[in-house]
Amino acid sequence: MHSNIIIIPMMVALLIPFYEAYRDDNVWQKLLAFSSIACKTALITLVASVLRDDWMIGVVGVLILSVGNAGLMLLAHIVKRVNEA
Amino acid sequence: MIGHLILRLTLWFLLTSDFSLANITIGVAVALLLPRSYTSPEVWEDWLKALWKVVAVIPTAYMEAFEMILHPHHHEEIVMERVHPRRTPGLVFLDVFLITFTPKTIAIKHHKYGWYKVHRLHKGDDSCTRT
Amino acid sequence: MTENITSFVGYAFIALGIFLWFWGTSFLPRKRSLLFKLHTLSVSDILGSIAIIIGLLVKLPSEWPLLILAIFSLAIWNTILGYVLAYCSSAGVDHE
Amino acid sequence: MSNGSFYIDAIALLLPLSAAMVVTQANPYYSLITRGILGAVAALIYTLLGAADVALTEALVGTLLAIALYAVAVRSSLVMRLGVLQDEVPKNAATSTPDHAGEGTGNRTDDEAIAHPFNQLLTELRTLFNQYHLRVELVPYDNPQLLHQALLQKDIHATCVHASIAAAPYQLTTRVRRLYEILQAGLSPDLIQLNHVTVSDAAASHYQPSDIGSVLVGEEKS
Repeated sequence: MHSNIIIIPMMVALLIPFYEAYRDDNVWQKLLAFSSIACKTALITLVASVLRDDWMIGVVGVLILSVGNAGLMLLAHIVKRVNEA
Repeated sequence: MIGHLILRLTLWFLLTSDFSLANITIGVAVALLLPRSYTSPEVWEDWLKALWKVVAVIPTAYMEAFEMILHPHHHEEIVMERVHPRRTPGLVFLDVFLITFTPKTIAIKHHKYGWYKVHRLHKGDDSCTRT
Repeated sequence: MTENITSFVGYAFIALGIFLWFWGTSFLPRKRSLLFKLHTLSVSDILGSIAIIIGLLVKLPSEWPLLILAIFSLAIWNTILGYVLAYCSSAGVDHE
Repeated sequence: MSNGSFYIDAIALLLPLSAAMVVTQANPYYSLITRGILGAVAALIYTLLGAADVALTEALVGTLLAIALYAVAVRSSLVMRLGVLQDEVPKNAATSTPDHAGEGTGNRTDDEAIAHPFNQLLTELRTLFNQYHLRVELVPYDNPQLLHQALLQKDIHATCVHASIAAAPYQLTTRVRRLYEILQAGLSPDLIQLNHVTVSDAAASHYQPSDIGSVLVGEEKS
């Protein structure tokens, strides 16, 4: 299994939105970086589960994928309401 | 009604991938017990057409992605796009999905009677000089 | 022989997906409008991720139910998230 | 995990990094978003280390629930409730209270509405409190008695009424010392006249309309 060959580039790609979340001072840009990080971490989880042949981790990865997005939508709506008021 | 049941059971079996009697019982029970909202009966033809569109949009999305990679798209514009006016929320959802799934267009707002506010990228003039 | 070919195809899909990840995410730290970044992020986070999952599916078909479910939830949730972010961020800008 | 796990060590470094980002953010909303990032990274590390149950708990409770609860808490606590009299407020200023938010915002571009002194004051207040991440929320009352009672019962943080004798057009009374200091530093005295009243806890809980005089322990004029 050459799992490192796949996972290490994915982790390097994960660093880009991390830098953006640290640097940018706009709420929406930060939220965008967060959405990118949420998607990428869930995908790394999924890849790791498949490479290790571990079903339970895979289920957790899929759940994190959907839960993270649901939380993001909630947050986006709250930020929108705050900006309006 | 039956569509809801099929969708929930599909999700359940994909998640567990276990066809023992106990698991099937649990899945059917949960699918029946979860609350559902009443929706007006949708036209099957529309649904089939929409499903076909979902399948057809995947290659289009990849094509657009490669166009964006090969020729930089610098110009952004907001256009109003008219989609076939259908009222059911499920089909509105599908329209929004189809517009947003392709990387060059993002639906921003849905107005009544099938109008969508769409943000679109297109090739800039300066990209011609670069290639 | 066929094992080699499927393995290669799987790696090719994964490499394509990772390339799309890097390409789409590389626009994130630049000074562009939010909607432009949403376009490029939809390339990386939806299409790139789907390509990676398809690559895994080709390489290791034993976990197909989970991966199919992952593709569904990825496509639907991320697309709708893009719409919600675009809608919410533009609602504060213009009131019309 | 057969072929080494050094990449897990590398990714584990992101955890203290994002945690440091959470605590160093001044803006509460930025810190909420960063909390989400921390949750995502934590869930990733837990799964890579093999703890699927912990990761699921982190994602569901630590990220989703915590963000939802904190967002509601931040939104409802970082607010200055400003009590005003119903008939002193121009109509279109009242539309920006939260009950009517989302509708009628187009009225604000009206020139006449902007020129109204109360709206000018409100804009000044909003820009001042934005630096402290506070929202200003208008709470209209029918008559001065109700307004005063609300201040004493700690329903609102400050009242704003027309000044009868002073040089400034409006008189703002607050019961919070910190708000008084911020307002004194940030607003010019010819725009508004500031008062500070001390409301004791006992008085707020056992308030009787007859003993207003005993409740006002100390009143200062600026």
